[in-house]
Amino acid sequence: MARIQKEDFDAAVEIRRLTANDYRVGGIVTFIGVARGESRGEDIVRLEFECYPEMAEKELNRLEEEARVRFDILNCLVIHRVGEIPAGANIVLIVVTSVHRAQAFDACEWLIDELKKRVPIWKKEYAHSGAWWVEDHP
Amino acid sequence: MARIQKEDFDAAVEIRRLTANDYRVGGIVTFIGVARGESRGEDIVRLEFECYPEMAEKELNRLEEEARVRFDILNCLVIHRVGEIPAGANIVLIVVTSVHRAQAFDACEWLIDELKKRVPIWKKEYAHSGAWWVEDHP
Amino acid sequence: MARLRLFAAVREKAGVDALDVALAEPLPLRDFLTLASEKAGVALPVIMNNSLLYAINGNVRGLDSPVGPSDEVAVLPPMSGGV
Amino acid sequence: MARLRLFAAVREKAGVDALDVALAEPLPLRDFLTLASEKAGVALPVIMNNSLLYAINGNVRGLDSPVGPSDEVAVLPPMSGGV
Repeated sequence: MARIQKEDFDAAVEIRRLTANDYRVGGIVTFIGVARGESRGEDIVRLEFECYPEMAEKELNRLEEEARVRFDILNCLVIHRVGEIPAGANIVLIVVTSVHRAQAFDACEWLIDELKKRVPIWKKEYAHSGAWWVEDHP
Repeated sequence: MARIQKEDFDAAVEIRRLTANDYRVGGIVTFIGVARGESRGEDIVRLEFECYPEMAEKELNRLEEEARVRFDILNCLVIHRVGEIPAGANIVLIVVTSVHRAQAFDACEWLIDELKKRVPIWKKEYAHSGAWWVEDHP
Repeated sequence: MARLRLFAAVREKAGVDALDVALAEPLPLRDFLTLASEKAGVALPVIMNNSLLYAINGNVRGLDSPVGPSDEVAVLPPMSGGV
Repeated sequence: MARLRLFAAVREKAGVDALDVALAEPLPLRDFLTLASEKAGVALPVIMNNSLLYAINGNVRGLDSPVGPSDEVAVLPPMSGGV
């Protein structure tokens, strides 16, 4: 069940929740996106994430479902933060569990790639010299 | 700095340690290997990992160094537990940090693949019907 | 009332985040955007250009899709979540 | 003294985990293993077969490599760490 939230997440807690009592799990692949303190050669002080809430949460849940169908995984979870995020803080967490590891790696990378393309969330970078919305997909 | 240890690890603590004060970090990819409760159609009660300690720690450190050279990553860490590990418990933790995510995924998957081939650690599975050393590379 | 919602860079350029538009009957999205831009006093290219996507009731749709009198239209600049 | 160390399945089959072998001079690993198997009363195929790797002082080496009087030889069954 995907979540969009202002608060930070605790990766260890989410991993425990996703794997609890599932003795089939052999591998857990996690991706954490972190607010970089540098962009385009400038120091970034903070980021701001804006989303289209109704659609973003729906799209994240669709992505989870699609990943469960496309890959041989046991479960997956996506959490994306919105609002102000200082440099160095967490932005996004993706956790994928599987019996064997290769499919978990593939699914986790697919999830973050698709999230960037399909989920209506936007990033604004605040530097000392000004602020701008990011419109490319690095 | 790779570690071999009996104790469990806390992924969140290790991630924090590896990323602390490095504002270049944009992506963190983590792999956690967990003791599966099932193997060859039998319930597995616990695992036992034996290693050649002097060589295993040296090989793990070599793997970390090689990953830093082969991939465009910022840092990486491997922790492998030895001794008795009950079903459902953690076995191995790999954390890779990078500016951009693709290289972190590649390095993390490479590290676990190479670890299985090159690091002198052996797994014994304990089922109700008996116990056996595992000699294949799933 | 049909509703137009704007986000991120487009929201800032337009100076408005939502606008209600009364529709007597369904209109193609293209025409709905023209009508809305006039009503909001926003230059049409701000809300209709090649870099934008559109959603009707949360589903991405093309400019020929119909907008009904109680639909929600969202203008989506290039997405940049994730990292 | 040169030292032989056995691990995992091989250790259990041989019933011994380490053995000291006095060497007057360097021997090829192949001959060292033959000598050690006799000394330990372990059938040679238990410690020398195609599925095994060998390390001399922690580095993987072939059967023709020399073993010196104070080297450590390790017999490595197929590795299975990681998951």
